[in-house]
Amino acid sequence: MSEIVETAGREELILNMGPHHPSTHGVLRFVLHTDGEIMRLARPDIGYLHRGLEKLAEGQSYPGYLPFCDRVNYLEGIFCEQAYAMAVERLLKIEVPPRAEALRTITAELNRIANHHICLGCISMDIGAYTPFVYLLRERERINDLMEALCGNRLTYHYLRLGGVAHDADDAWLKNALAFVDKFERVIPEFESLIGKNEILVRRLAGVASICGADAVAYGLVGPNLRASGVDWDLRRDAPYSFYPRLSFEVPVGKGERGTVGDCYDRFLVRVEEMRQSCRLVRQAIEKLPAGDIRAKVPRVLKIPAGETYACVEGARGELGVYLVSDGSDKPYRLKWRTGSFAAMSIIETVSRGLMIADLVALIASLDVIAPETDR
Amino acid sequence: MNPTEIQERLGQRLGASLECGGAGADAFVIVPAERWLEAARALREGEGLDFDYLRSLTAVDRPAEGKIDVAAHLFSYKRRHALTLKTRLDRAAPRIASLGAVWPAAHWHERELWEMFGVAIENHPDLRHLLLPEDWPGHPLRKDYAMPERYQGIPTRRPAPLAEPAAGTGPTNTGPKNPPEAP
Amino acid sequence: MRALAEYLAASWQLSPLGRELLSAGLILLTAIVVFAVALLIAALLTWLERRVAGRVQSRVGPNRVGPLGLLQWLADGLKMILKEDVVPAAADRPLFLLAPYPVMIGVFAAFATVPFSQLLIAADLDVGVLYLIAVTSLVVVGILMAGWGSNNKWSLLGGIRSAAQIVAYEVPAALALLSVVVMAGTLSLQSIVAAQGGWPWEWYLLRTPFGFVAFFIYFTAAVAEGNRTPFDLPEAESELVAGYNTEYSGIRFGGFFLGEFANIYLMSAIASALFFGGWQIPGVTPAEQVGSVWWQALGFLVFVAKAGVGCLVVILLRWTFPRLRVDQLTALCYRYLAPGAFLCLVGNALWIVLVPAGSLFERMVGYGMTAVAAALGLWFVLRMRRHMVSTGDRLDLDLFARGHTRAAFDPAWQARAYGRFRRRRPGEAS
Amino acid sequence: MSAAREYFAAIRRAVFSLADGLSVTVSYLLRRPVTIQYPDRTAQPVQRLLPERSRGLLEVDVERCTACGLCAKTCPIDCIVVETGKDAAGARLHTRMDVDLGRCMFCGLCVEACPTGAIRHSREFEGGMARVENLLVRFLDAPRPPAKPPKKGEEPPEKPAGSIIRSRLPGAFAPARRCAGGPDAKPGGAA
Repeated sequence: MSEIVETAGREELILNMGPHHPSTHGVLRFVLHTDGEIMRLARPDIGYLHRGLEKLAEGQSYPGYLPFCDRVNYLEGIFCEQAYAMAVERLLKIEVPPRAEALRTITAELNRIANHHICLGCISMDIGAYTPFVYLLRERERINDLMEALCGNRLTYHYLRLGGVAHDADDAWLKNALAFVDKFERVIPEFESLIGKNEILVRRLAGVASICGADAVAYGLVGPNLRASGVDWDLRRDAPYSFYPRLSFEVPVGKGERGTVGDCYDRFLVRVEEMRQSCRLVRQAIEKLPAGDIRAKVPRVLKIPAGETYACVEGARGELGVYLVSDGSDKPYRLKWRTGSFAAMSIIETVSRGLMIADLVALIASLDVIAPETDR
Repeated sequence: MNPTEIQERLGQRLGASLECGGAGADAFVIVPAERWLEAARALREGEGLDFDYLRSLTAVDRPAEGKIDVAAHLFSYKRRHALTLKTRLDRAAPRIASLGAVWPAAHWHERELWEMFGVAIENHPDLRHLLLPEDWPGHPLRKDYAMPERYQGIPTRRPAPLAEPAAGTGPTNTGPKNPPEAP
Repeated sequence: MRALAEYLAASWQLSPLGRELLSAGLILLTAIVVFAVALLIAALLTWLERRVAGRVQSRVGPNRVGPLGLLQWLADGLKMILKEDVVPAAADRPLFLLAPYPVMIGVFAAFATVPFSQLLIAADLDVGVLYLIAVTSLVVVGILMAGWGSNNKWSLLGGIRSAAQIVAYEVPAALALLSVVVMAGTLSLQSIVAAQGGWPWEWYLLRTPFGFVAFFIYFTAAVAEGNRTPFDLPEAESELVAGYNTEYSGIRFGGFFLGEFANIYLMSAIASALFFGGWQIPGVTPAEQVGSVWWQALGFLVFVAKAGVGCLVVILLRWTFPRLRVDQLTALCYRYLAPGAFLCLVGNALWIVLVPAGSLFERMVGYGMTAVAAALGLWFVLRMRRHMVSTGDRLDLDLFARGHTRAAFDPAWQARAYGRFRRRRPGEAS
Repeated sequence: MSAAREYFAAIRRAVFSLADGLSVTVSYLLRRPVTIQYPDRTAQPVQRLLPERSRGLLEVDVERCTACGLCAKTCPIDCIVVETGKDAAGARLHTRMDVDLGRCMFCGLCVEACPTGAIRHSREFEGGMARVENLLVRFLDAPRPPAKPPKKGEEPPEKPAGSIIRSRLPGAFAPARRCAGGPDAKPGGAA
């Protein structure tokens, strides 16, 4: 117990949580200063999964960087691909055929559901319930199967191409996707019975680690985390792109149902509701799937006119942006990933003061931070 | 507000004519480095501007011009408009004021900026390495960065068996069993 | 046991020293048998836990070692024995090495008073219930030793959590047990079982509303004392890595592990004896049981089945619930369980005074409570049915099903292999 | 009064929500598990359970390869090497066709680039090796003249998918396993 340090007449215990700890998803470290179970300071230490994806882009051709996008965040490959593809397409001024846009939307929404499976599963697992995680993984497996049948891979999809998508979906696949959505919509109530309305879960999450709307905006929180804090903002609705203008859906916002607005339970509920909305979106997109090409004409060796752009999509963790600078050559001059986890990670130090160790675990899980996306 | 109006209003507040460009969501304004913080404050608090959200803060290294361009992507939830605030720093001694007081989100971005580009951040409360180990040499996102061959005695590159020349003729299958089984 | 010793001594005409030796030997033998039985039960429970967990999670569970994976525990045990028993360099060595023993002693010693059947009990102590409460408290000493001795901060936090938890939950557990003791007027477990009957309305669980509540309070508190989910804070995996047993490996970890599982059976057995009529067979009085080996065997089976259902519930709890936070844990105890248990104790005491034994009113309450319990059970079954219907799953009573098989994607895939690898031009249908 | 009401409401909520959760898990005791017991208790070899597009280990049919090198050029991480030389008569020779599967990230760009379908993904995925260097697969045993681009309708017969990589990575794949499916237990082979 050599590391009990005395600061201002108060004893603090310094705890190292991670880089390998059951509730640090991915490799991630927190330095905790605690007074018994109560935290005085929790300082995230990131970078264990830094792979230099921004630097790598500078040595890749434009189409050749697409497979790397899946690796930015292995849980939302389609979104990363889409953000990058949108940036390139905007600089190239290519129109993506509507069928390709619809397919991008379908896969993206399936991807969002799969991502929320992991997030919700991790929340329940981190507060001690293991079974919901397994149920969600089971459902996620069906999505993985669908994605594998369409894209060829289960996780690192590499489905998008510049100017379109790689493969067309046949009727059998679309039918399978609809069947999944039908089935999954019936599993959500069961999930809620099992864990979502469970009094222990509610007590563990409600009122814990609330982030007010102003803080969420100031720290750049995005996506479900931002919406849970009561800020009604969704790029799919408010800055429409791709196929979304033709689809109707609702944007869930945190209401502080059992605690305060922006607490962990709100973040939980917002994600559950988003899965429902994603099911709606998938169904609509399949119904409205236009016929036609799946890829615009793109030259084989791509040279992009000099310029720069910032393209963003509403990923599963919110705004996922790509800042792309081109110098007219066939390689990106500079590429920057703006990811949701990065912002979420940076707010943890502020929010975690005064929480208990068990609450920190719930906070990390409910912010849905993913180490590879933070570190890139 | 459309980009031109924003650019005009910012120019008025700073009392200078600014270099502007871009269109739509990619509109940008270039301010002098010493007025960086002032411009940020004006954008955050200026009437009708209300840029409350710092999307990202990053830099582009341009060794040919001897400059490092810093770009802050801003957005306003209230007014629903976007702007990229830019400045050009001297590549030899880049220095810039911290925006942490305007947008707390800037703290981490600036730590990354500092370690990746070597841009010194003034008045940053906690300027430590973010992604790299504390003793990592160099600034990796600069264009002239060369990866060290070793870090603390550990090679930074993996063996590349492809670099070896073709092993002549004959079956060269290398399975876990040695000698290899006949196919 | 004493009777047996005296009978043998008399028939073998032993000297006083011989009598002492015989009696000591018998005690030792009993201790070994009790220990072995407890170990076997704990080991089989690990199998049950893993199979149930598997099935609950749409998995299969262990199924490779032995039929249905029944010998998995043996393989695991062997593995644990063969593994290195690591002692951290900075640990408090004696404390660290000794810590598993109080845990095991605390649990296994309690097995001495478990009434498996009318005659099958190692020691029917006059102070049985008190003995149980006392000896199981030893567990906390072991866990504290492990937490402190490991010289690991996660372990320390786990140990301290455990101490707070077990000490707190002793109160409602003891009070809930005492509310039964008040009804029975004895502390001996055999006498408490004998005072009940075979039919549900003769159990202490359903005889009074207070007994019903007391059972749930006892069960909750016992789960908490056994450090099981939702009260597994001392070893909360996602928070404290593995809590007090973070640094343990090999057979010393096995000690904690077996202690935990033996404890599950123990608490279920106690609940079964005190609230569910123990080995009582419906329609057969204890006096009729004495003479017959068959009734004895059936009584044993009844007891084991009741305790087994209890174990199953404890296991299911673990695979259903999240865990509480430290402050919520103590709040639950002191705000809800302890006052509730106290009210049950007082309520049962008043019941004894106010309601004459064997009166019509008492019987009617028994029947009524049984009906209420059956209604609750029915509600539960209907909920289950609703969940199954809503997700479109089918009832599958093959409890040992080996999982799913999936059909091949497309048997004729090879015929089309070339087409799919051909390069496609933009817009070309795939 | 309201505090007392809240006290009992909390108990009621807790009891019923927990019982409801328990009813879900108990009901799963009576449903069939979804597990597929990989690898030996599947109805068919696992490779067949994968969809057509599944991107498994790369394999190169050198009899179709024109040695154009497009795959190597497209590969984002340079895990393919194609080399050509000249024979004594000055004709073009295909001298090297190596793929480092230890590096490959299964993106499929090379497959898309290949004009003749010589490089392709198999559905094999069990390429476990003791050393990562052993995953360097050399598809060319000896220099050979590269294939001519096929005319339409005259494409050479295709080798069964997976057969090339299986012969090139001996020992990496487990021997024929017991599959519940029965006779066709030889996974991935020519059926």
